[in-house]
Amino acid sequence: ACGKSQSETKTPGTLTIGLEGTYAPYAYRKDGKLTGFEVELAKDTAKKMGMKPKFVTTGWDSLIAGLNSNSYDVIFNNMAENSKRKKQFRFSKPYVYSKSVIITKKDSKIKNYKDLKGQEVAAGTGTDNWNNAKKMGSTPVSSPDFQTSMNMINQGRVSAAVNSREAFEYWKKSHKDTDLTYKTIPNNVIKPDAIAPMMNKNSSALNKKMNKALDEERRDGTIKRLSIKYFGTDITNK
Amino acid sequence: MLKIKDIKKSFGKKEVLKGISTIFPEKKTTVIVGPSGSGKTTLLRSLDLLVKPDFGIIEFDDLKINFSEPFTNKTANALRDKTSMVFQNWNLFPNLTILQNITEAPIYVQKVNKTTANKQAHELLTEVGLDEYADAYPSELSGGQQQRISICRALAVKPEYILLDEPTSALDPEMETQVLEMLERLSDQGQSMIMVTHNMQFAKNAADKILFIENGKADFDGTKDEFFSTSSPRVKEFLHGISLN
Amino acid sequence: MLKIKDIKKSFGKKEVLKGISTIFPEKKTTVIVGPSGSGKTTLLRSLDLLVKPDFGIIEFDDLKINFSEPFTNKTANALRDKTSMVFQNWNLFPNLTILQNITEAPIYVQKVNKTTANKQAHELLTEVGLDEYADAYPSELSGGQQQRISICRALAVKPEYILLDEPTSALDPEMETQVLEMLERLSDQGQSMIMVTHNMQFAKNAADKILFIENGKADFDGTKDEFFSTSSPRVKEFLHGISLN
Amino acid sequence: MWEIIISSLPSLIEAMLKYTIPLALISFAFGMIIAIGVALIKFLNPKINGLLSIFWKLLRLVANFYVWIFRSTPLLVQLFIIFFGLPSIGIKLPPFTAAVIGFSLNTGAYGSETIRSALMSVSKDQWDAAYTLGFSTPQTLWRIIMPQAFRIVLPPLSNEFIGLVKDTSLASTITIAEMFQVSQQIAAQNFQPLLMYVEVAALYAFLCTILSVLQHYLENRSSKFIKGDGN
Amino acid sequence: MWEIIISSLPSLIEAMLKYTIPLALISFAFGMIIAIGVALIKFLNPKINGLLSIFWKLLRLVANFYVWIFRSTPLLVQLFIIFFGLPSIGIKLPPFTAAVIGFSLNTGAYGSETIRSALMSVSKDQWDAAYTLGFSTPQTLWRIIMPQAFRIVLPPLSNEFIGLVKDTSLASTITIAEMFQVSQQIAAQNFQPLLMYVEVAALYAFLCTILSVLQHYLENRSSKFIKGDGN
Ligand SMILES: Nc1ncnc2c1ncn2[C@@H]1O[C@H](COP(=O)(O)OP(=O)(O)OP(=O)(O)O)[C@@H](O)[C@H]1O
Ligand SMILES: Nc1ncnc2c1ncn2[C@@H]1O[C@H](COP(=O)(O)OP(=O)(O)OP(=O)(O)O)[C@@H](O)[C@H]1O
Ligand SMILES: [Mg+2]
Ligand SMILES: [Mg+2]
Repeated sequence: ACGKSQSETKTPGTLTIGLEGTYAPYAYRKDGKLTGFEVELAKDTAKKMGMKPKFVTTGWDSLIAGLNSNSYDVIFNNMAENSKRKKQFRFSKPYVYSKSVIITKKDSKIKNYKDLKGQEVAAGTGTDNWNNAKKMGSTPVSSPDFQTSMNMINQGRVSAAVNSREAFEYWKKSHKDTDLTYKTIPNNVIKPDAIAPMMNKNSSALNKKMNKALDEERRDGTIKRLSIKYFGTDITNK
Repeated sequence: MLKIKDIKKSFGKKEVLKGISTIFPEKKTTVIVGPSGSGKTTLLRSLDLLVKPDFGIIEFDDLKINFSEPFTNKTANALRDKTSMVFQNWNLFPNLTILQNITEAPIYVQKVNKTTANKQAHELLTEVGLDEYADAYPSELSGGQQQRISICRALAVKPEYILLDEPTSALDPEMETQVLEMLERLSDQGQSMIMVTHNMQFAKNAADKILFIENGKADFDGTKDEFFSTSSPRVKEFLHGISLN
Repeated sequence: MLKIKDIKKSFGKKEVLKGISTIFPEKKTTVIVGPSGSGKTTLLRSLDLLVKPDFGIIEFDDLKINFSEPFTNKTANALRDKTSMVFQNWNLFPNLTILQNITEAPIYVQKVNKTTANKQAHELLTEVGLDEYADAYPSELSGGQQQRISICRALAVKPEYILLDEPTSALDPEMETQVLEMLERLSDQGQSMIMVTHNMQFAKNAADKILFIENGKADFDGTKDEFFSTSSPRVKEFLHGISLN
Repeated sequence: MWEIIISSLPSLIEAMLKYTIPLALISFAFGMIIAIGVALIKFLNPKINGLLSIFWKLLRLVANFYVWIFRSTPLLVQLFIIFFGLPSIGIKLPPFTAAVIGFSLNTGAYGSETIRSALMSVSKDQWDAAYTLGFSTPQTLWRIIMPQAFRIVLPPLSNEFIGLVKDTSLASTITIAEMFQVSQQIAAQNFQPLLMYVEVAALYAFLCTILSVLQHYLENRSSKFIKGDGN
Repeated sequence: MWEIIISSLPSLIEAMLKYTIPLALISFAFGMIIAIGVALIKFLNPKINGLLSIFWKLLRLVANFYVWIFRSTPLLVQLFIIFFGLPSIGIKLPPFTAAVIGFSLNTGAYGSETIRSALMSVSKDQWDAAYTLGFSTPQTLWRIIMPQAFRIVLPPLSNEFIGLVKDTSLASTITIAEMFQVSQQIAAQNFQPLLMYVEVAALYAFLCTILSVLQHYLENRSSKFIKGDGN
């Protein structure tokens, strides 16, 4: 954290973007190439900022450590704003609002979030889903990826999973005959998460430029287009 | 009485024993001599079934194994019980104390009760003057001492025949003397022994019978006196070859 | 001429050499004898600085090391160059061929050029009748052959003195004969030798001088004839002890 | 900084006592049973014929395959397949059981090679000496060969155990909240992953060091019969 | 199923060739240099005095500490600290460099113990034989002891190399898209994590098996001088 100028990026003229790349439809690998909603969005944002995009993929566990050590300039990884994170990091303007839902079997006894109390729920270690599951009184059980969470429900290892509705909808497209469904969580229990690029506190100049680019993308419909392309609906607003 | 008939053994394509027949008299000492590689060790090990001959017969009183026919494990074990081997490098069990080395087989194989086994072991140790080492480990003893212990170990299972394969060749001369003296004593006491050795002095002192093996065949088989006075040119040559010693 | 004066050496609290002085005559064979543990090996190894004495002087012509004073590595190496050891277990280098075993030191220590070194090695090998094994590895040779090679290896560095520590005690009698014959030949050719041995026959045949060590002291130091006819009771007892051999 | 470290310590130690240590101990115990079995299958050459000998050959084939597969694939994948994969063929294991099975099989594969080579390194002469006294093969193995092999096998097996302790961190992938996962959970809260990693590393180092000390103690005890030079 | 496997193969193989193999090879090379150095520091007992001997003692202390710390903490944590932790003291390394440093240091720590014990297992007599011929200590080491130690050290070091190949999967935590991470990314799209894991396991097994074959070849070559019984 001893850069020369605050707006300086890791490599001048390049926007280095950190993400996991293991979370469809946000970011994943297809035909050998990294793609997904956040990948395309980050590319476009970089272009609008007049920079070259460069992606760095890393595990969830080290995503934040990588930001601390300036391994990349910004994280586009379905990173939800929350007060704790805001204290340590700087968020740009949100690009989507992600709705957490409770994924269960169709015949599950869990009808709404209240039934979650005391249940075991699959979620990634230390993710928002993890925190949300806790908030609703359930015991989170760590799961390495989305598909595994689904398997865990199917195998009866957990009674539910907390995850983003979009991820589930996307997954359902390739699992049409699934036995799984989701239940929404009222907004007053878990607010829709504002998903935004996250960067270091001292990157205020970079943030300014990024916000400008994000505003532009909102105006010219890029975000909306990508949202529909990857999520099937427009989730760019609250 | 231990007898063998036409024992043959090959390792791979190499025929090491080419049909050896002889008798090992009871309460007597038979010495096997011959040049290096002639098959002495192989023959001796055959008697204890550490090597399984391809052909031939081993007979002990009414026990009999014919190697060209199948035989039961029980027969094999019964035969093996009659003999016990003393090795060139003594091969004590390094993980056991001297006492345990001697009592292990009586206790766990012959099911002698522990007190009796210990008592007998101490007697053997006292006889060879090493009772003070009962609780030591083999590595704490000299080679000569270890070899004497290994003879005690072999005696402890009360075999009819003690087989010895160059028991002193890995010892220095003073140690060798100790061990040879012990063996001569045993021989005098009427213990049946079969011993491979290059030590002609010992053969002269203690042997009753000598078997000279050359190239897998018994070239001479007779008493000690016959052996040292034989006119066989090969035996003469052999005796000359090791005379420097 | 190699001389030692008042050589002392302790291992821990045990004084193994208690002040030994003698002269090792040039072009002669000195045989060191004595009971086991008397310090023979330690004395021999001192001459080659494999053991560093605590006290005393080693002199070779005008080279001189006084162990109670500091001395340079250069002096030590110069002295070490004068001698070369042949070990009881030959200790050939298993990773090198026979030829390489012999040429390694001439080439890499004495910087002899490779062709010359090879030529000389082949000459040595031919002399001991083992030239056909030049490209074999030590493990492919018998003990007696390996010991002969190890003598060639020691000779290859052209030392003034060859030191031998019971060079035949790990060999069986026929192998022993081969090696002893080779050593007698060397002795006849006037190679200076110092040899620890229990083989009295060899001492009788080849020794010029005999040093009898007992308990870290030189109890006898004189010619072979004096030795075998001495009236010293201890020497007589010793000679008797190994007579069985 | 110290505050963070101290406040996180109880949860980490709880996870260590509840999962890390039991997982390592239980898996190692089972792993050794497997390792000895497999080592013996590969080491022994029983004099049997007919159907029995075909059976033995088959057993050896299976043993070879098992060792090969477990040594040449990542442990993480092994755990994953046991936990998430086996249910698809109807075998559903609780996480702890799955972890124990995975770690045991992995340790067993590595350990069997270590044990086999230790058995081979005991001189053939010891077998001869025992046979000539009338010992049976199992008796010789148990009373003579194994005690000697034990001394040889102790250092490498201890290293394997220390490795296992560290590898238990992989149990987090199959939903077990062992020490390492707990440190990640805490890091996700306080955004100090580095600090948490250092802390958990210190705990692992602590555990491993205790084990090393134990190892030395055992080595000294087990080599009591090698007093002189050995020979 | 086969379609998924085949379509994902090119990316996996690319990751293997680009990261997994180079990482393993380079790290092992450096690791061996470190291992030999550290092994010699712990093995040799040079006859020096005064300041030099204090320096040597210090060096040995450092070596011991290094081996201890790297053997008793998880590799993952080591990588993490090197990549994410060192920048806080001003040392910022590119991911590949950091990975190479981490893997090399780890391999070096384990390898040094293996090499040291191999050096110790060469008989003291070989030193005597060399000294009596006038070889210096470095010459003896290089021409006589090391070639013999090599034969002993080959199997355990090969195992360590195979282990390293599998451990490169941890490089994903420090932003390197090696084979294992790529498989996870593909799994995110096709929702077949199990299948992808099996596929990547097969690739590791393939690599490791090739290495084992190589190991046997090397072992046979290097033991050519042990033809008879050895003695
Ligand atoms: N297990 C074995 N495998 C292959 N060949 C063997 C085996 N045991 C012995 N031989 C060979 O059989 C021959 C006879 O060996 P044996 O040990 O019986 O000779 P020996 O008369 O005891 O010789 P020595 O006096 O040197 O001990 C030798 O050529 C030897 O190489
Ligand atoms: N490196 C050593 N450390 C401790 N003690 C030693 C060492 N080398 C020799 N000794 C002891 O010194 C004494 C003399 O040993 P040395 O090997 O010189 O005897 P030796 O006369 O050669 O005996 P042998 O005829 O049995 O070979 C012995 O008591 C021996 O135990
Ligand atoms: Mg023999
Ligand atoms: Mg000696």
